[in-house]
Formats: sequence, structure tokens, C-alpha cells
Amino acid sequence: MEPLLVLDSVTKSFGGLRVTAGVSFSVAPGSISAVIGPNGAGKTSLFNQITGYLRPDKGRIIFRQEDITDLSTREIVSRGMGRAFQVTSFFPEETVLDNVRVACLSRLNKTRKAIKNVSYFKEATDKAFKILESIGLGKQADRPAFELAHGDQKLLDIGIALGLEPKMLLLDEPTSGMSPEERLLTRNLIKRLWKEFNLTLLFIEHDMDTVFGIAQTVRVLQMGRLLAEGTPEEIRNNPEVITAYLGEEVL
Amino acid sequence: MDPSFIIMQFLSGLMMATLLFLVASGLTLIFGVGNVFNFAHGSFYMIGAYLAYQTVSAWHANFWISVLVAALGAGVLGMIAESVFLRRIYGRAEEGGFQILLTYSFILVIDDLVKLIWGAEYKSLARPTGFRGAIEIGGLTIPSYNLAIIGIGLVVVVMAWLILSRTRTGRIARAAALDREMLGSMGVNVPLTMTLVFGIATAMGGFAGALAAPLRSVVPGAGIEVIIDSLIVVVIGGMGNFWGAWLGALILGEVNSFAVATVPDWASLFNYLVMVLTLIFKPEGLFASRKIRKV
Amino acid sequence: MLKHKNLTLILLAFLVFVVWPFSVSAQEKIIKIGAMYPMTGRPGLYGLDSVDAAEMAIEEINSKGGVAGYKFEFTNTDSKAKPDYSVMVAKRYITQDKVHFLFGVVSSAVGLAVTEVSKQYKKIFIGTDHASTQLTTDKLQPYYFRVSNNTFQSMAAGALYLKELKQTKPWETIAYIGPDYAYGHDQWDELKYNLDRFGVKYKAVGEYWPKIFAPDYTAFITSIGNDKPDILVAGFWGGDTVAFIKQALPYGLLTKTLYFHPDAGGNYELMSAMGSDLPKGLVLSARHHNNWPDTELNREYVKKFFQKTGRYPTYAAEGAYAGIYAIAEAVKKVGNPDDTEALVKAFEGMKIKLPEDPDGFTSYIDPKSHQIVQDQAIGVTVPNDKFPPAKLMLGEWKVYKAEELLPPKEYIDKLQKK
Amino acid sequence: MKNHAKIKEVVFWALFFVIFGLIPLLEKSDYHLILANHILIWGMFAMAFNMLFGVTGMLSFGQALYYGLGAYSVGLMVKNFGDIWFLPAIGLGLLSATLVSILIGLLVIRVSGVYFTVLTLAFGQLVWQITFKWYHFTGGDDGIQSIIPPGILANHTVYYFFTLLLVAVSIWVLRRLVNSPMGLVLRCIRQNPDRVRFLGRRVRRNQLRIYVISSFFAALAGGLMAGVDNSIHPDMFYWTTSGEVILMAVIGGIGQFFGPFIGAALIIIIQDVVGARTEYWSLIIGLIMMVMVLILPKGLVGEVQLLRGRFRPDAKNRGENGTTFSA
Repeated sequence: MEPLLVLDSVTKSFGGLRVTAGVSFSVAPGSISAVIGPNGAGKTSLFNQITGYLRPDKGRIIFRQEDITDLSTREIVSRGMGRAFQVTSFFPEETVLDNVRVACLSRLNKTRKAIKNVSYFKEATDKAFKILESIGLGKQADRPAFELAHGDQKLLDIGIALGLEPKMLLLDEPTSGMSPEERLLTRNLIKRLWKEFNLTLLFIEHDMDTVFGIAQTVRVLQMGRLLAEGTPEEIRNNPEVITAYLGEEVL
Repeated sequence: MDPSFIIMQFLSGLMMATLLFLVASGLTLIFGVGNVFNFAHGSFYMIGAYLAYQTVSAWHANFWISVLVAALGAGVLGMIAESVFLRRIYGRAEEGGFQILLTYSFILVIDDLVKLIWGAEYKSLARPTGFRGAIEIGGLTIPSYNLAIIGIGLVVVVMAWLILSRTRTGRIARAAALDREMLGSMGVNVPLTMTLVFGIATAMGGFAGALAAPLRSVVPGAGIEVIIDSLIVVVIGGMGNFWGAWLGALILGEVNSFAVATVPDWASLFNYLVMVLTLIFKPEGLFASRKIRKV
Repeated sequence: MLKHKNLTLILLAFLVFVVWPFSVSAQEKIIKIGAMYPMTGRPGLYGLDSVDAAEMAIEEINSKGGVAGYKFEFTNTDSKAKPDYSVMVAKRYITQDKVHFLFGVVSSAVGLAVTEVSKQYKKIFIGTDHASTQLTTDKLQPYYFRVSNNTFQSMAAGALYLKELKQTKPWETIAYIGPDYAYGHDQWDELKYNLDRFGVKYKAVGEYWPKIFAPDYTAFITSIGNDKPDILVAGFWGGDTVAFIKQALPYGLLTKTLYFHPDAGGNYELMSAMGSDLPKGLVLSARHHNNWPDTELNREYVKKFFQKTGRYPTYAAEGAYAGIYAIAEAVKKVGNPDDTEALVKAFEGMKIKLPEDPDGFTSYIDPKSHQIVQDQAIGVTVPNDKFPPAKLMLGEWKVYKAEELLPPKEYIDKLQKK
Repeated sequence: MKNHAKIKEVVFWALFFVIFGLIPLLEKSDYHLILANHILIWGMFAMAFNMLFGVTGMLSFGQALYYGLGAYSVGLMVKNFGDIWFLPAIGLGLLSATLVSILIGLLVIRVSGVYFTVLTLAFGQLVWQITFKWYHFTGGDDGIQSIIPPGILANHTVYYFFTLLLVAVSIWVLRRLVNSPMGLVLRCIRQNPDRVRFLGRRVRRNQLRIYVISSFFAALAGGLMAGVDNSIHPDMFYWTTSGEVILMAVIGGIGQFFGPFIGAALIIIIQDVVGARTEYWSLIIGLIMMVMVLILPKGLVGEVQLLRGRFRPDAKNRGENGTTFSA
């Protein structure tokens, strides 16, 4: 099967600093995989390039057999790329429901409608409720988003991304700032969402339990370079990765 | 056009530019360093003019002393305004909008207070002794006070350049332009710095007002007329950019001066035209001092 | 608790503040005047002077028992010199406060807006201090009367002065500088018209239009210097005159060329603001002078105003003063302030002796144009410290007969066609 | 919860029509009719302005441009072609405001924050200066007088009901807009523009849309005002006019749909009351503004709602769609 996303020697520098140095890998459709690496390894920059926030200096990015390197964020999103953010990104003053609903409306291309009430668009509302149920925020639908607990806000961020019905979903540290119990729940939730929504999932994560617990493939970035790629087992046993990043105690 | 006339018009433009720059520099300083848009900057200019008038006419002080008094007075008032009022809105969700509204309310209040204190009559200040006449150079008549102002403007530019590039204060000021929080983490007392910078900015306004007082009439509402023009200067130059303000003032002064000489009928439109044209091609001004967050 | 009390107090104070003025409705018969002078910003001084002078006239009349059994009551609302707000105020005066006369206004734009209201509601509007000729020509309506000169009269006098000047000091070239709005443009058009009308030969070498309230005139001054006109005609008012003269002085412009400013240049505020900095030999005039004519009435008026306010009046004050006396005169003739049509008749052709009338002349309101007809004097700045803080006042007067200054019929026709 | 919002909505409209419908019947005086007319028009103008500022987060200091455009379209056409053209002239004003706002909008939405504010101010001032200057066409500083609406509209009461109708329709349209998908996107743009881009929406294009819509209603306000005051003048383009509408919105509360309307009513009444009693009106308005910004930043309506929220057990539901557009 053709890979869903292909990165071909993607390179980006800021001033003299190389944040991405010729990174190449491909992501199979329907897979769930992780990108790990120490702080400053260039993980988020890589996501920013995939989603059009940054433009690579060199290299190509192919998504669903189409070159998206020079496309804008908006165009990339409309081709089925979704993303949740490291620093949670949502609409704090809107209700939880509307946060997701706006994404659903956008997906249905109804955001130019200026006279009919949002609730008139039943399809969007139903879908938003369905997503909220899936991520466990159904009971909080009418609360303004800023009132949610931090963990719930992270889920809401994912919920907004799901509203766009993405083919591929990028999650940037989905469990950061969570307690161990929350992490466990989130880990299971991610796995469930992956199946339920038929997603291709690529995530950045520091929590190794999450990484090794759910990823089929793990990629290690260091100083902008792809250090290793393989199954969790292979990565766990890769001596380079161990010295560079994982350290002894993880094993 | 006769070359000596061109020189005269150029000097007129330079004179206008210098006063504009002196006013605008304070406006751009506080925007660049503190990220505060002080709509009431013109009112501090007006306060400066009144303070100079007060010092000279009531206390019979030397004019140059009155200029210092005016700058000091406007500076202190500015610091009070910053620490009592403006500080309360930093970091609010719509800070930018509230800044404009709050400083707009300063304009309304200061205009009436000035009228309460000094009355509605026009005040006027004589040129200082030694600067009443004119200097004749090669058939050109140039008023010595105008030359003095152009000179003072140059001194301010050079001093500002030295301070900004060579001193710790200057570096802090430039750092503050980047990030208020970062400064805090560097151990700088941010609130105090903000108050001081605001004070310096309004002192510049007061200083300009005092210098302009012998040339203009001192009346309530005098601040309104300068704020729009200095706003144009600051916008053309790139908000928050010191050199931009200088260049902007120069452009405006000279364009005006030669427009008056060539197309007097339409001269009054040129300020706005220059601004609109600049902004169509460079929406962030000639010198954008930082990346504008595009939303 | 304390906070609550405070709040209640403030609310009470506010209520008193709001309601109190309504409760002073008197039993006695009153002539209500609703004035709209600006009290803020640049024109604030004119508003202040006008209100003081109007109140002074009212005190004089009321203390003598009023007219026809009526006493004056005067309210001023700060018009902010804004036409839309003034329209609101005028409508409030008419329909709410039931004033008998609309009164005042400094800016011609406000005057034009208010005369419209006056026409609609058939309420008499006495104009005291706006100069646009239009108000008494093409925009004239039956309920408008003006008790101060318009720019045409000033410029006709100016043209006559320039005609005479040719005999003593031959001149040829003339330049004009005036604020870039109707007032500035009208003056220049009217001066040129009158120069032509009186057969004066001239060559216009420059016209300059700074913005009103422009702070800086340097570029204009050097440019005028380059034109080297024999005569520089100025059409500023207020602080702009002060700023222009101050900036022009060191360039020697005012010695090389004759500074001629016949409408508002000779206003007292210029003399008081500039003191000894004012150069000698400027040719100026205004709609009233504190030292001309040297009549009992004028001396008395100036003295009283000074006693009341501690300052000498600008011409705006005399306009308001004249306005109140004109109303008193009309009410005396009609017997009440309510019969508008009869009052209009009373104003038309009314003769009234005013502080600015020299001996042997009495101002009158032209029944056709509703414009007051007055002599006009043009003077030259000379040392005179009788009106401090001024150090120079006008002197060497030349006086022009009122009748020569009226706009001829063909001029009015021309305006109407426009 | 939904019903709660519906009831509120119904209450507003009922109060609106009762109060503004009864004024001409109860008040013999023409003045209060005009005052109420001003409140209606300014209220609509302020609400339309708030679509930009309160909803989308774009502080325009140049809406006077469109207000003036609306007024001058009416003034110039009535003056040159006669009063029959009054209504078509309002339409022309709306059309030209739409075109001009698209043109200028394309230029100004390229920047944000204070830059946007200053740029809108600049364009407003440019047009003001042109109007002021182009004496032969616009009447310059003197403005245009004798703008009397034709036929029965010349009657003040009839004209009042005419504006009441148009204003009510406009408010209704704006209300629908706020609660529509587009309104939701606009609110989201203010709160988190980056995320909106990540919903696959063009932020700039939406900003342009609301800029044009807001300007359209500003022009309608200007056109209607020409018929109330019967005279117009270049001050309508001046930056203080833009400042006034901002002040109204802030005093009423920019986070509330109806806030700006209440703010407009308050400012007009304050100006009337204070202006009639003291020459120090600007001091008083300035102090009021200061207090609002420093102590009651959510505006009167917002603060009242906040107070009530504190005592209501279901405070959490205040974000329920329909009641407010921001908590």
C-alpha cells in the first residue's frame, strides 16, 4: 500500500541553527506511530512543517500522493490533516460543544452561513456530540471551555481536530502535564480513537509508557536528524538511542 | 526653482521635521519599548507648553530653564499616569484596545484641566534672548531660534543613538521591546522600567511642547493638532522604531514644505497621502522594528 | 455600609444636579435665550467672551427692570463647535426649554446648521459671531438676523483701504494666506471681487491654504518670501494669527511686505497674547475694537467688561452684547417675546446704537438681508499700553462708511446661482 | 436552558418595541423623539461596530468613514437631484460603503492589533480631509443643509418609525449573524486565530467579510442620520466620531450583543444631560471612560450579568448560546 505521508530529506534552519536536517520517513495508512527525542530535537518544528506553519528550506512533503510542501495550512488541513497542539489550543470563551461544532461546521463547509442559527445545522451538532461522547466530554458540552480541567482541555483540543474528520492526526505531546492516572486513561483513549475514527496517527511524546504502549513504529529525532526508526522493541534495544536519549534507567 | 529658494524650503521642512520628530520620538519610544500606544501623547506636549509658559511668565525664569521644568513636569505626570492608571490594564485580554481608550480619556480630562487652570485665553511665549533675530548667510535669512531647534533635534538624535547602542539601559530598553516577561526573568524590575520609560517618553513630549511654545500659540486643545501628525510620522516610520520616526518626520516635513511651494492648493492633503501610500506598499511602516504578529 | 452610603450620597448629588435647573422656573414673565457658544478648544475663548458679554447686557437690562415687563433669562450650552450636536441643542431649546430666541455660535458651519433648524421651527436665530456671507445672502431665511459684520463687509473695507494705499505707497503684487476652509476661501474671493469692483489693479502672486489650527507655518513663510508680494493678506482667526506672526517675524517677512488682515486680525486676543512681541505697522481690523470709536458708550462697555471678567473683550463679546440689546429693542417694540412674525418685522430695519458705532452713525439691520450695517475702521499697530497685557493696539484709523460695504445685488445673485 | 435564552431574547424585543414604539405617543415634544431617534441610529452603529471589535477583535478607529459616506451619499443626492432621491441615496450609500470597504479592507486587514487600528484611523482621516477640502462638491466645512426626506417621511414621527423599522431589522440581522456559523467563526478568530487557520478557514477573508458588513451598517446609520438632523458636515468623518462609537460600545460592554446599544443610549443621554449643565463635559465623559476601562472593563451590561452570575446557581451555563457571545 502507498504510504499516507512521506517526508523526503526535509531541511529547515533558523539563522545558523538547523532544526530539521534532512529528515526522511514515511507513514503507512492506518498506522499509529510516535516521534520521540530530547527537548530541542526539532519534533514540533517537524510537525509545523508538515502542517504548513513553517516552510522547509529543502526537501518535499507528500501527503496522500500529493506534494503539500508549498501549500498553506488551510489547504493542508482541507486535504485531511488534523493536529492537536502541545500548548492546548482551543476557543476558551466558547462552550465545549461549540469548540467542536465549529470544526464540524468547517468540515461541512457551512461557515459562510450567516443567518441561520448554529443549531440549525443538525449534522454538525450531531457529529460534535458524537465526538464529545467519544472523548468523554459529553456531560460538559454546555460549559465554557476555559472552565475545563487541564486534562479535559487537552482532550478538547483533540476533539476539535477530530471534528475535521482528518485522515491523519498529529498529536503534539497529548499527555503532557497530566497525572499518571490521567495518562493511562488518555493512552487508552487515543488507542480507542485511532480505531474508532480510522485514523492514521502520528504523535510526539515524552512519556515512554505511552510511546511503547501504543506506537507501532517509533522514530527518534536528535538535533534535527532522524537517529533511528523501528518497532518499539528495536528502538528499545538500539544502542545509539540508548546512549543518546533513553538512558539506562528506562530499560 | 531658484536654488536659494530650494535651500530655504528645505530648511523650513527640516525645522518642521525636527519638531515633529521631537514629539513623535516619545510616542514611538513608549510603543517600541513598552508596547503602549499613548494616544494622549499630544496632551503631554500641550502640558509642556503650558508649564514653560507658567515658568517664564509667572516665575520670570530663563526660557531654557523653563524647557527643563516642562520636560520634568511632563515626565513626572507621565509616570503618575502610568503607575496609577495604565499599569492596571497590562496583560488584559484586549489590552491594545483598552490602552487606546484609556489614553483617549486622558486627552479629554487633560484638555479640561488645562482650561480650568490656565483659562481659555491664548498664551504666547517670546523667543529666548539671543534667539530673537535671524542669521544671514549668503542672502538667506534663517531665524536663529529655528536653527537652534534643528540643532537640538540633532543632539537628541545623537544622544539617543549613543544611549540605545552603547549603554546597559539602552540594551534593556531594546530587550524590553522584545518581551516584558523575559526581562523579568533577567532580574530587571519590569514595572519600574515601564514607569521610567513612560516618564521619559512623556518628558520628550513636554520638551517638544516647551520648545515649540515660542513659535506657536499655547491654547487648550493644542495637543490634538500634533498627535495626529506625530501618529502619521510614527506609522510611516514603523511603530516603535526610533530611526523610523526620524525618517518619517523628515519625509513629512520636506514633502509638506515642497508641496506648499509647488501645489499650495492641495498641500493639506499630503500628510495623509504620504501615509496611505507608505502603508499600501509597506503596511508595517518603512522600518518594521519587529515581526508583526499577523492575525 | 460606608460604601453604600457614599454611593447614595453621590446619587443624590447627581439628582440634585440634574433636577435643580428645572425647578427654577419662575412665575415672572421671561424672555428665554438659548445660546450655543463653544466653550472648549480653540474657539473656547470666543465662546467665553460672548457668554460673559451677553450676561453683562442682561444684567444691565434686568437691573433696569427688563423690557416691556419681561426679564431676560440666558442659557448657554457648549456647542463643542460641532454642527450635529448644536442641531440637537437647538431642537432641545425650541421644543423642550421653549426658548424665544436662538442665539450665538462662533463657527459658520454651526451657524448654517442652526439656521436650518430656525427655519424649520420658525424660531428667530440671532447670529452674533460667525462671518459667512452666505447666511445673509443665498442661505438667508426669514428668521435669521446677524448683528456682527460678515466677511464681505470686512473685505469691502479692506479693498477700499488698499485702493487708498495706492496713492501713498504704490503697490502692485498681492498674496493671500488663509485657513483651508470656507471662511478662508470666502475672504479671498470677496477681496478680489471688491478690488475689481472698486477698479483696483493688482497682481496676485500666491495663494496659500494651511490647515486650520496648523501648528507650523514655516514652509508657507519661506514660500511667500520667495513670491515677494507687496501686500500679504491674511485670513486667519485666533491662535493661528498668533502662530503665523510669531513664526514670520524673524524671517523679516513682515517688514518686507505689508501684513494686511482686515476681518479678524485686529482682534484683541492677538494684542494680548503677543504683548511687546507684536510688530508695529501691521494693518488690521476686527468687528469691534476696544479703543475705537472713542465714544462714551464704547469706553463704558469695555470698562464694564473688564470689571466683570478681569480681561478686555475680543470682538466676539461685542457681537453677543449687541445681540441682547437688539432683542430687547425688538421685544420693546412688539410688547412680548412670543409673536415671532411681529418680532421679525421689528428686527427688519431696526436702528440700534452700539459700542462700535462712531459718533453720528447708528447701526441698523438691513431689512432685506437681515444683516447689520455698520461702519468699519481699519487701523495700524502702534504702541499703546492702556489695555494690558497688550503693548500695542491699533491706531491711525481709517473709517469706511457702512453703505459702501454692502454686497451689491449682482453679487448676491451670483451666490444664489451657485 | 435554551428556553432561558429564548425568554431573554423575547424580553429584549418586547422592551425594545414597547419603549421605542411608545415614545412618539407619550412625548409631545419633538426633542425627545429626535433624541430617541439618535439613540436608535447610534445604537445600531455601535452594535455593528462591535461586530468588528467585540466579536472579531478588530479595533477599527475609522468606522466614521462609512458613517460619513452614508450621510454624504444622501446629502449630495438630495442637494443635487432633489428629495425624491432620498431613499435611492441611502441605497447608494450602502453600495458605495460596501465597495469602499472591500477596497480599503483588503489593505487594512493585512496587519493586526494596534497597526490595524492606526491604519483604519489613517484612511478615515484621509477621507475626512478630502471631504473638507473638496469644497465645491461636498460643501467643505459648511456641510450640506436642508436635507429633508420626501413625502410623508418629512414628518418627524413617520420618519422616526421608518428608522425604528430599519434599525430593528438591522439589529435582527446582526443578531442572527452572531449566532450563525459565521458568527461562531468570527468569535473564534478573536480568541485563537491560529486555531481557526487550522480549521481550514481563511482568517483574513473572514475579517474582510465582517469589516464590510460592519461598514455597511455604519453607512446605513449615516444615511438615516442625515434625515434626522437634516444637515450633515465633515465632522461625521472625523476620528472623534469613530472614537465616540468605540466609547459607546465599551461603556455598554463589548462582550455583550446588546451592550453597545445600551452604551449608545447612555452616552447620548449623558451628553444631553451633562452638556446642558456644564461646559466641562469632556472632563466628565473622560472620567466616566476611565472608570469604565479601569473598574468595569466588561461594560455595564457585562458587569451586571457577571454580578447576577455570581448569585445564580447555574452560573456555569452563561456561555449557553444565545445569551452572550462571550463569558
